[in-house]
Order: sequence, then C-alpha cells, then structure tokens
Amino acid sequence: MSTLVTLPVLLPILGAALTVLAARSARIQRLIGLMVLAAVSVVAAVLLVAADRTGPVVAELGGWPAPVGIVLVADRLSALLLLISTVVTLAVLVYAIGQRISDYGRETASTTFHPIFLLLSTGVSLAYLTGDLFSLFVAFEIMLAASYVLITRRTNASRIRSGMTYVIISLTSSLLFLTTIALVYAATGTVNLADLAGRVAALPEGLRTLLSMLTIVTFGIKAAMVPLHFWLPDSYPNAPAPVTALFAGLLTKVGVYALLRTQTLVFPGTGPSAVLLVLAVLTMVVGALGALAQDDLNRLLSFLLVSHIGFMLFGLAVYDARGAAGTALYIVHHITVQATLFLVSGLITRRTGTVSIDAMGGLARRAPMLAVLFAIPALTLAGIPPTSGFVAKLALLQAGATGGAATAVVAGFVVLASLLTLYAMVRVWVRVFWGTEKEPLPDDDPTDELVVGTARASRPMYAATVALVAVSVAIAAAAGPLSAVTEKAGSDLMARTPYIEAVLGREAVLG
Amino acid sequence: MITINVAMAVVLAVLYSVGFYLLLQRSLMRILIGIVVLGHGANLLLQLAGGPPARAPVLGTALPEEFADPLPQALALTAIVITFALTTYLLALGYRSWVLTGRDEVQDDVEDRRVAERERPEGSMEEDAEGPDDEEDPGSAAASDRTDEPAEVSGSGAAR
Amino acid sequence: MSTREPVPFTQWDEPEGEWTLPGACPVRSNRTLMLEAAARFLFPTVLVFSVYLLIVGHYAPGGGFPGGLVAGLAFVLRYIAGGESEGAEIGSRFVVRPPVLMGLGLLVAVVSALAPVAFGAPVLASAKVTFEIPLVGTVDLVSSLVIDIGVYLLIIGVVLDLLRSLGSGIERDAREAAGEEAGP
Amino acid sequence: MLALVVAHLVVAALLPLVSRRSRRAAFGIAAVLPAATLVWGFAHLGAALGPGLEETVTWSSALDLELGFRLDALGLVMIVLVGGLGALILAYSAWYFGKDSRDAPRNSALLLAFAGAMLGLVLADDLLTLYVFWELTSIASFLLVGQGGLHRANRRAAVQALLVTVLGGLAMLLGIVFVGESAGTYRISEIVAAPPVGGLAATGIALILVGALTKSAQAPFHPWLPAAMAAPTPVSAYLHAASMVKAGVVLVGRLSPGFADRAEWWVPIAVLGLVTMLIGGWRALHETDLKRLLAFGTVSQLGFLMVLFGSGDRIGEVAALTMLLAHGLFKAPLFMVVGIVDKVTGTREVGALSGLRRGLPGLAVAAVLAAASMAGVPFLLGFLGKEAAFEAFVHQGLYYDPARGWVLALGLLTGSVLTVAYSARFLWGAFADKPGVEPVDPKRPARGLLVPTWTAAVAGLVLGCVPPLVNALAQPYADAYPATDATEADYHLALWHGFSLPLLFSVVALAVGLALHVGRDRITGLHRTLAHPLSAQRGYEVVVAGLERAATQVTGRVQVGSLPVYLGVLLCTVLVLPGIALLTGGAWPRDQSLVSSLLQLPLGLIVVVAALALTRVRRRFTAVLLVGAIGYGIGGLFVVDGAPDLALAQFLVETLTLVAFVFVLRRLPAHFDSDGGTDTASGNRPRRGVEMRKAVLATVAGVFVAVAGVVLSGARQQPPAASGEFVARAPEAGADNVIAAILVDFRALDTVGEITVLLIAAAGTASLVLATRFDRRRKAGGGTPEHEKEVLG
Repeated sequence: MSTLVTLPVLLPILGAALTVLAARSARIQRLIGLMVLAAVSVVAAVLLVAADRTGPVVAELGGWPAPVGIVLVADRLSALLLLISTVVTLAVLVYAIGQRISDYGRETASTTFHPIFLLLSTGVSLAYLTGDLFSLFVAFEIMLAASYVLITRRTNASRIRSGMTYVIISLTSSLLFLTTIALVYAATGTVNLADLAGRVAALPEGLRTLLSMLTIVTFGIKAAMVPLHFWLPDSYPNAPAPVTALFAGLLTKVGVYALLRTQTLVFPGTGPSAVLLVLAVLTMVVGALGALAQDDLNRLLSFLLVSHIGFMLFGLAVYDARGAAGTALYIVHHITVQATLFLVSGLITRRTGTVSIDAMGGLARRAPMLAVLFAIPALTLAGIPPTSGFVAKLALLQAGATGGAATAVVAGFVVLASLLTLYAMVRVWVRVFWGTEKEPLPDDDPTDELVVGTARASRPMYAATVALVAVSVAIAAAAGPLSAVTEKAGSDLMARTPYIEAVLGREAVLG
Repeated sequence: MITINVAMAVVLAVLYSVGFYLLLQRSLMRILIGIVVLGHGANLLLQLAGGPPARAPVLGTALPEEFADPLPQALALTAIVITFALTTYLLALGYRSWVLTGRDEVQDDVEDRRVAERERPEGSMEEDAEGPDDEEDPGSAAASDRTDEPAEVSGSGAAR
Repeated sequence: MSTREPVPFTQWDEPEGEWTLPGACPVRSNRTLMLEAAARFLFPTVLVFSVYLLIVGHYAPGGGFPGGLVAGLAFVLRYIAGGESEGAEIGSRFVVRPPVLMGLGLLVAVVSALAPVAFGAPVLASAKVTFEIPLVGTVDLVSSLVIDIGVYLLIIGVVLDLLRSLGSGIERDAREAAGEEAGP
Repeated sequence: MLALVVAHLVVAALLPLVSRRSRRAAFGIAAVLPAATLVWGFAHLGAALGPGLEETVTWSSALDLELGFRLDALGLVMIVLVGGLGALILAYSAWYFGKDSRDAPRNSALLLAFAGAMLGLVLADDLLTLYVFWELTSIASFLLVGQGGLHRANRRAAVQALLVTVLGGLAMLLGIVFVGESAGTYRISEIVAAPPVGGLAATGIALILVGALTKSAQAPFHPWLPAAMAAPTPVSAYLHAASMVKAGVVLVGRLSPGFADRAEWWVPIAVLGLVTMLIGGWRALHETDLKRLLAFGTVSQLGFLMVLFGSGDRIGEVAALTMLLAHGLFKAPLFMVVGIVDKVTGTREVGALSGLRRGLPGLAVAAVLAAASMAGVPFLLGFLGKEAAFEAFVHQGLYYDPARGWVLALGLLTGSVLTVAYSARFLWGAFADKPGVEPVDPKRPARGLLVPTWTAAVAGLVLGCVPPLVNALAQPYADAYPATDATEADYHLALWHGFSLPLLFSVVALAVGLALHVGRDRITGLHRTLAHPLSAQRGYEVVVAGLERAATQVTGRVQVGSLPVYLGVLLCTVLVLPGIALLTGGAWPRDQSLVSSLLQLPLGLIVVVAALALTRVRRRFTAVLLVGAIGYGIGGLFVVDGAPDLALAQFLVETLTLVAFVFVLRRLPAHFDSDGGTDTASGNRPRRGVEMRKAVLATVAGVFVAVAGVVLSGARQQPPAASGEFVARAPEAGADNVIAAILVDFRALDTVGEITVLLIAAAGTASLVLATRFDRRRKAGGGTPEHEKEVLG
C-alpha cells in the first residue's frame, strides 16, 4: 500500500521521461499521457478508500523513518483532493489533445506540451501528499515551473507581458517560501510537518504567530488571496483554454490546501482567526466586484475564481472541524466547476472568435448544447441547489453559523458573494446566450491559441467538457458519502493526532 | 541556541533589500537580477539556519560532533539548482519579451487600464434601458408565437 | 546553415561532422587560437574529471550534480572557444539530441526510484554491493549511484540544451536580424 | 413524493423529443403529470387532513441535508393550485402557443419542470428541501420570463425577477442555516413544535422572512412581479398568479405556528403585507394594460394573504387557506381571459378594447365569475375567505388585541375596497362598450383556450356555494393554532353568519369599491397629482447601477495592472502581517556574536559592496558581473561555513548563470535606461520620490527578513531533528559524504524533483527562444508543427 502512495508522484515523472524520449510520435505521447493519468486516478481512488477505512497511508521513502527521510502521506483530505485533481487533469488533457488535433493535426508531437503537462500533475500530487515542508517547496516549484512553460508557450507580443507578471510574482513567492522554510528551520530544526507540529508548539506565542503569518502570506500568493491576488486575473485569461482550466482548477487550490494543512497541523488555533476572516471577506468581495467590472469572459471567470478562494479561506478561518470540512468540500467542488467553466469558455471562444461578452450574442439559439454546458457549471458556481456548489456552500454556512458571532457575520458575506457570482453569471448568460445572434469574428491570427475565430472544436473537447459537467453533477449526487469523508477529514485535521501518529508513530503523540 | 551573527545578519539584510529594490523596478533585466540576488539571500539564509561554521559533514574527516548541520546544506543545494533553472527560464522569457516588444520594460496590463477608465462595465444591464424600443410587447401572444394558425392569429399588437 | 532541416529520424544517430575539427573555417568571429586549442585539449580532461566527481560524490564533495555541471561547462568552453560556427552546430554535432539526454536522465532516475519495489524494498530504497576487484581492492557499489548517473545525464542534457537555445539560437536570431537589416 | 417530483423533471427533460414532432402533444403530455398529481393528492385526502403523509430521503447526513416531504392540508391546497391549475394552464398553452411556435418546445418543458419544482416546494417539510426547490423555481421563472432573450423587456424582467428572488433566497438560506443550527434540526414540523430561541435564531427568522417577502413580491421588493408580465400569458397565469408567487406565503404559513407570537416575525409581515395590499390595489386602479392591472392585483392579494398567514389567529388562518385557494382559482382564469382577449384582438390595452361583451359573451361570463370572486361577492369562494378574514381581525380587535386587530381589520377593509374597484375596472376595461372607441371585432377563440378558463372559474363558484367542502380543508390546517375562545373554536366557513360586523365590512367594501370605479376619472387625476418620489422600481435600478459603478471603481483602483505596484503590495503585506507579529512577539537573542569566523568579514564585505553597487549601475554587463561577485562571495561563505558541496555547486551554478546572462545580453542594449527613453525623460522628477519610496520599502522588508532570521534562530530550543540521524545512518546509505547521502538517499525525492524542474526549465527555454525564428515569418507566437520539430532538436 505504501508503494501506491508514491505512484501519483513517480508515474507522471516516468510518463514525462517517456514522452520526452518518444518525442517523434504524437500518438505514443498521447497514449502515455492518458494512461498515466488514468492510472493515477485509479491509484488515488484506492488511496481514498484505504485512508477512509484504515487511516492515513504513509510511505517512508527509501525506508527511512520520518524526520530522516521524506514521507508521503495520503490521509482523507489529501487522497480526496488528489483524486478529484487527477480526474480533472485527465479531462483537461483529453480536451487539450482534442484542441491540438483540431489545430495542428494528428501528427504533431511536442517536446514541451505532454511532458510538462504530466510534470504539472506530479507537482500537484506531490504537494498534496508530501509530509515535508521542503518537499512541498519542491512540489510547488515543479508545479509552477510547468505552469510557467505552459502559460508562456506560444505567446505573442500582446500577451507576453501577462506571462511575465505571472512568472515574476510566482518566483517572488517561491523565494518567500524558501525564506520561510529557512526561518522555520532556524527556529525549530526540522522540516517534517508532523515533527514541526510538536516543535512549533514549544516556541513563544509571538514567534508562532510570526511563522503562521509568514505561511499565510506565502501560500496566500499561490492561493490568490486578496490583496495578493493581482497576478491571477492579469495572467490566467491569457493562456489557451485547457491551460487556464487546469491552472484555475488546481494551482490556486493547492495553495489553499497548503494553507489548510499547515494552519491546522502546525499552527493550531483555538478559535476563529480574525486575520483570516478579514482576508476571506476581502477576497470574496473584491473578487466578485472585479468580476462584475469585466467584459472579457475569461477575466470575469478569473475574478470569480478569486472570489471563491475567499469561501475556502472562510472555512479555514472558522478554525473548527466543520469549517475545515466545509473548506475541503468546497475545494473538491470548486476544482471541478472552475475548470469546467474555463473549458466551456474555450468552446464559446472557438465558436464566436472573441472573448468579449459584448461581441457575442444569441448563442442559446445557435448552440443550445453550449448553453446547457455553460448553464450547469454557472449555476453550480453560484451555488444554486441542487448542484455541488450548494452542498459545499451549505457546509460552509453551517460552520459559520456555529462558529460564533463573527463567523456568522462573515457567512453573510458568503451569501452576498454568491449573489454577486450569480449576477455575473446572469450577465454572461444575457449577453452571450440571449439577444440577437452575432456573426463569429474572423480569425485574424490562426496561430493564436487563445482566440480562434472559427467553429473548430473537435469531439474530444466536447467530450471532456461533458465529462467534467457530469463529474460535478456526480459530486452533488454523492454529497452524502462525500460529505461524510470531508467531515471526518475535518475532524482529523483539527485533532491532528491521526496524521502525527501515522508519520511519527504513537509515542510522538503521547510524548 | 544557534543565532545568526551580526555580520551575516547585515549581509542578509543587504541582499534582501537590494533584491526587493531591484524587484520593484520596471526594467525586466533589473527584476531578473533582483530575483537572482534574492535567491542568493535565501540560500545563504537557509545555510545559516543550520548554525555557525563547523566542519564539513564527511565521515572520517572529523568527529560527528564537529559537523555542521548537513540538512540545511542539502536543502540549500537543491534550492540553488532550482533557482538556477528558473533563472535561466526567466532569462529566456526576458529575451523573448524583448524580441517581441522591443523593450525591456514590463508594461502595465491593457485590460486593467481599460476597466479602470470606464464608468460602468460594458456588459451592464443598465444599457438595456437605452436604445430603440422593441416593436412588440413581449408578454403578448403575438410575441410568443410568430407563426400562428390563421384562425387564431391576432397580428402584431402595438400595445403601448 | 540557419535553415538546416531537422535531421530525419533514420539518420539522427549518424554523426555529420568530425568530432574535433570544424569543417568550415570561421571568418567573422574574433576567436583566439590559444583558447580554441586549449579548449580542445582541456575538453576530454574535464569530461574525465566530471566522471570522477560523479563517482567520488559518495565519499567527498561531488556527485552527479557537480559532475554534470562540470561536463556541461566543458561543452560551454568548447562553444565559447569555437564561436559562432561551432555554436550553431553544437546540437547536431553531438550524437544525442539534448532533449533525449534529459529524458534519459530523468528515466534513469525515476526507474532507479521504482526499481527497489521489484525486490520488495520501499520506493527509493538503496542497496550496497561490495566487490572485490583485483589490484584495486574492495569497492562498494551503492545502488543510489544510479540516481546520481541520472542526474549527471540530465544536467549535461540541460546544459547542452541551453547552449542550443540561449547560445546558438540567440546567435542565429542575431545573424538573421543582421541579415534582414543588411538586406532589403 | 420524491418520485412524483422527479417524474416531473425527467419528463420535462425528455419533452423536447416530443415537441420536435408535435408541439400540442408535448403540452398534452406535460399536462398529464400535474393532473395525476391532483388525483394523487385527493387519493391521500384522509392522510393529508389527518396525520399527514411523510417521506424522507437522506441526501447528506453529515450536513443534515434531507429531502423531507409531508402532505398536509396546506400542501393539498397548494397541490390543487400547482397540479390542478397547472394541468389546465398547460392544456391552455397547447392552444395559446401556435402549432409551429418556436417558443413552444422550451415553454412546455420549462413549465413542466417548474411544476415539478413547485410541487417539491409545497410538499417540503424540511427547510433545506424547501430551499432547494425554491431556487429551482426562481431559475425556471428566469428562463420562462426571459424566453429566448430576444426582447429587451423580457431580459430586463427576467434578470430583475431572478436577482430579487435569489437575493431573498440567499438571505433565506442563511436564515435557514441559523434557525436550523440553533434548533438542531431542519425539519419544519420539529422546528415549529419546539421553536429555537436566541439571537442566532431571531436573526435567522428575520432572514427567512426576507426570502418569503421577495418571493411573494411584497413591498418594497414587489416591482419584479409586474415587470415579469413580459412573459407569455400562460406563464404569468401559472407562475406569477397561481403558484410560484405563493411560495413566500406558504413558507410563512408553514412557520407561523411556531413563530407567530414573536414580534420579529409578525410585525414585518403585518406591516409590509398591509402596505403591499394597499400599494398593489392603488396601482392596479391606474394600469391601462389589463395584464399589468392583474399583476398589481396579484401583488395586492399577496399582501392580503401574507397578513392572514402571519396572523397566528385561528380564524385568520382559516381565512388564509380559503383565500389561498380562492386566489388561485380566480386569478388564473382572469389571466387566461386576458390571454384570449390579447390573442383574438391583438391588444390588452383598456383604451383600445370596446364592445367585447357582445363579441365574446361566453368569455365575459367566465371573467365576471372570476372577478366577482376576487371582489368578494357572495356565493363565490372569495367571499368566504374575505368574510373569515374580517371576522378574524374584528374578533381580535373586539376581544383581546384591539390595536392590532382594528388596524388590520380597517386596513384590510381599505384593501378590499380597492380590490372591488380594480375588479370592476378590469371587467369594464376588457368587455365594456366605451364611448368614442371603435368596437373591436374579435376572432373566435379556440375551444382549447376557453375550456380551461371556464373550468377554473366555475370551480370558484362551486366551492363558494359549498362552504363545508373548503372548511374540511381549512380546519385541519388551522388546528395548528390553539383557539383562544369558543368563537374561534367553533368558527367555520359559511355563506351566512347572520348580521354581523364582517358582513357590514363586505357590504361597505362592495359599495365603496363600485363607487370608486364609477368615479375613476377623478381617481386617475388624483393619481397623477400624487407623483411618487419613492418608486421601488427606481430603487432597484439605482441599486443595480450603483453596484456596477462600484464594481468598476473598486476594480479600477485595486487592479491597476502594474507589476511594480503588485510587488509593492506584496511586500507591504509581508510587512504588515508577519512584520507586526515580529515587532510584538520577537525578542533579540542575548548571546549573539559579531562574527563567527574572521573570514566571514571580507567575504561578507564583498557581497555587501557588490549588492549595493548593483542598485547604482547602469550598464547591464557590469550588473551581471556584480551578480557574479555576489554569487562567488556567497560560495566563499559556504566554504567558510563548512559546506564544500554547497560551495562547489554554488561556484558551478554561478558560472553557468553568468554564461547564460552573457548569452542573452549579447542581444540586449548595453544600458538599462537606453530603452523606454521617453518614460524616463519626461518623468524624471516625480520618479525620484517613487524611487525613494521603493528604496525605503525594500530596505524595511530586507531588514525584516534579517531580523526575523536572527530572532527565530535565537529562539531555537532543540537540536536539529534529523541531523544526528543522518550522520549515524550515512554508512547504512553507503556514503561517507553525509550531504551526498541526503541528496541521493535520505531525501532522494527532492533530487528527483529538482532535476524535474531543470528539465522543465530547459525545455521551456528552448521552446521560447527557438520560437523567435518563426515570429518573423508569421508575426505571431511560435509557429506550430515546425516549431515543435525545432524544439525537438
């Protein structure tokens, strides 16, 4: 079983190495990519079942016990997020393959796309699984380096700037992370998360707060928490649809996951965190208002992404088992729906030849399939029942209601942000799907992957989008078992003992 | 127990300050150099987090008690390599940006500027209120089916 | 030269030119004979040194990473000494394409990580084998050396790839830009 | 019950397949399910009026999320409206929408889906279940009002309806969670049996009310309802008269048994209900569009129902249930009448219609029946309800709560006067001969349109003539409220209660109402002079426009699009959050030395000088050399610190970095400032201040990091966790060099990850740089297949 935990990390690397070597056959590259991700999905599902039944599954790499070697830990939370992330990655890969086929034909292999796509998945998996702070840094770097390449591939003059912003801000945050690790090590002498849990507790309270705030800022940048979110709406919209979908779905959530893991495990609080509550409110409101001000569909979705990061921060800020469970459930829901929306946006863009919602119109009549594909995730994101968004939001609201007066007030902001989300979505619906039909804009630049003014969308692209919509519906339908898992995951996070015990052994917890 | 000495603290402060300062510039090359300097600072800090100077941790060359803490060294080594990899990538990106735009500055985002200069979003619902009126009254039977049977057809109801 | 077609798959392992002597004599570049000659003679020496670093890593400062970098720097030296003409060709002159070298390095590393599972050991576990070699004496062979070899290969690939892109790629751009300015 | 609801939704999803063949068949099939629901409801009459029929399906037990249903008297009455009227209206729609109408497929499916959602809503016995269906009806309404979105009026109305009802819905959700969490259950029957107390519950109740008020178009949220008249008439008849707008009223009816005695519950309901009833009635008196007239009438009646359901009075609740049924049975046929008039004449304008009483006598009779019920004329259902309502508040005023009772009784009387007046106005407007207006020559309406209209209108008459029938429905519902005295306990609906105050009220209402109608010209004049300074519709528009303006302004300020600003904010955040923590919680270590090894001094000095010089240099090449100096200096420090491996790597990497920099710099201008010249030239002076600020910010941030390093390393209590182990186990790993053992054995995964990053960066670099070649040919980013081959090598 412990070997299984390493597979989500090592299999994509293996796949990447093979795709580099098989760089002359597009077919083999596609096959390797799909098989690896499918295999990782299965592994993640098995891990989830195992973690739910028998507790965290731990792999001591090289056979070295915890503080000496690196450990990979699949507990309920990480296995669940790993599963949903991999499934979404797989769907996005199918979409991307479809897009590549319709744009460059079947025979174009790539030395960059396939390997780097798989390595991105490695980074994400490692970030979820690792029980070691420095290894988390490495995971982030793999993930971010892959994202740099994906976001700046095929940029043209008008878009290189946004890629630049993204890379520079991310590099800065990485260096900040490295600094944080150095400071943590200086104070505690360890980088193992479970070990840190005990050692940080021995520090004076002021320094605990200092380290906690440092991690909040570090991961807050990756999670696009206001006021550290600026880079996201400027950069994400300027990548091809599958890339944006993957980024929007996964990367920020990995940041939230890191926040959730470190704040609960290493810096356990006793009550709602005022700082995080304020940040959550800011994130929700600024993001939602930003969405209302946009005319570009992708930018609008990016701002909504920021806004909903606030929802997840809120669950964390409540600092109890229900809040953590709510955040976990919300992450699962949001990974799926946000990726779906960007994929749909890609389809819409291919249909209309523009990203400006004002230049679109009447799509409901011309492309009813697109209308349905947009409507379901849009309602899901707005949290309209009976979608997964509703279930996840309900979990957050319940946590807020029982967390105390402050969290109850912030729950009101959750509701407000939902309303604004719905309003933004309605604006898109009214502008894009209703109204008079407009002719698709001509394709000025056939190599520009972002704006393709023709109706070139191959079947895999639709299939992938439909599949993701189905996943999001399935999340709602399976809300019972799912919320049971997240509820237990939330209590595990707050109790801390299952994790520490699994990594360091029973004595560590007692002592 | 272990404290970073004053000299090294000064070096760190200078490295980080200069790195941050260069980062805040508009010239891409300076930003890049800023990142390299920050990387140096971070690696140095990581190494210093292990403790004061000591013997290299190679078995047989000294007593284990005299060894420097090996873990920060190993971590710093990994960090150095990663920083190097990303620096070269950023260099390439800078080069490409220069080739494409012909300048070394990081420009502001055009779309953000556009949004900032508007009064109200373009897709505003309020815009609906302007412009010509609809010809038909939408709630009427006439609007809801265009191709009626002759026996029931009522023609266009100009009901305003 | 700059519009060279990619080598067809069937011929990619056939060397196109001699290893030590450049076919065309550079005209424009201001290269020094001393540096060039020194580079040519230093090159194999440095490569051997890099292999030494790779192997000695377990006992003294060194390892796959410095080893690979030293080997890579050997190529860099050759590139700098050889100037443009050698630079533009360094990709095709070397028998293995840099991306393949990188892929190979990664493959070696990850396979060595997974291999212990086949022997019932945990992932990334290492084993030590002791050989008795006449004349040399006892030699410990540690399986984790394989990871180091992977790192070594990958780093060489990375440096070569950087030479190909940042080196000759940019140089070619410059030439083409200059050609455009000079031309119509 | 869940099966019934799901059946609606499933059939609705499949309905487009049918309507592809025949639009009428689609409506016909759609009508079957609501009719079956009605039959099902009456088949369980005994259970509904007795203990109630329950069903629960757990969705998520961790979240207390259940689909809980319960059929009781209130549910049964609503089934009559949702199922019975639903079937009639769907049948009517089959003829209303033409055979080839483009809108028919959408409307048939959406109407049926709506019927399913509404059914779920009225049967829900769980607040969360209720909310699920509540929002579904909002979405269905949005799509039905918007239609194809071709008309501006439709779009605006749809958006307004959605925003207002969802605003309420979301407030309600929060309220539901507050109430549910304080009660420990989301079951309505359990909450009502043991109502939760406390601040959270009180807030929750108020929030739930917001939902009920918006959905039922109570002032000041009411304007969405008249606007929604942009929808096709059958949609208006079903959603905006018979069923959906009743959702709020039903919710109040469901919760009142638990909360009617609380001020935060009944005061807003009574005040806003009464105000709504009066505003709606008053506005209805002046509308010239028959459909909008009816819409304001609906607003008014909803206010009335709200007051009744919130009264918490046994007789009042009997009246509430009766009026609920009556309103559906008279308002739906009235809408259907308008639809027919519109269809056969092409107009709904009061000023353009004349002589229809002779042209369409059958329709006129149906309209009179329905309007009379609305006005509260005896022998019709509306009369029974209104009588009971007067009785309730007069009784209350006379015996135990004079202030509340009399205010409400007189308020309702005023409202009834207006109701009578606009009922008369409706009949007059649609059917009367008007002097100076050309009599309209209508076409013959299809029988399919007439039959449903008649059926509904006659139902009101039949039920009105047999009070015990309605009584049997209303009494079980009212049993939830304890009777305060014998009058209340004995009260039942009847046509004749003897000469009493309520009867007088009815007579007054009819007489004054008719008088108002006769003097309509004067009233219209009064209406004109009373310009409304406060229009709820204007309020909505101002709020929405303000929201959008605020959104643009906030975003314009926050999202400036400038990288230096972003990085500046980032540094400020670092200084504010962890910085304050450091200032408040940090302590400078005592045993700090100046320098640990003398060699550190010159090396450190080199680094410092090179770094400071970096900020001043203008030549790129010099800058790169300085970076190199810093790198080698730090490498030297590593040697001093006893990290030869690290130093070796640092030297090698630094060299390679330098080479890479030089490669790239070959193509870039020699100086930093030689590009973007205009910017610097024009902005030299203001820039100095900016540069100063940047320098200060950077310095503070840099000092923060250094101080944090000193403070945190000074706070270390324990030896490193694993370092001793590394040394002890290095022989196991087969290495004398502990660093090497860590890199390739103890923490080999880091090394694998590190080379992965290298590979990514190299591949990305190649892809980026080699793309340049294709830029010139295509004027855009990296050509496709050729570029890929090029990167391949």
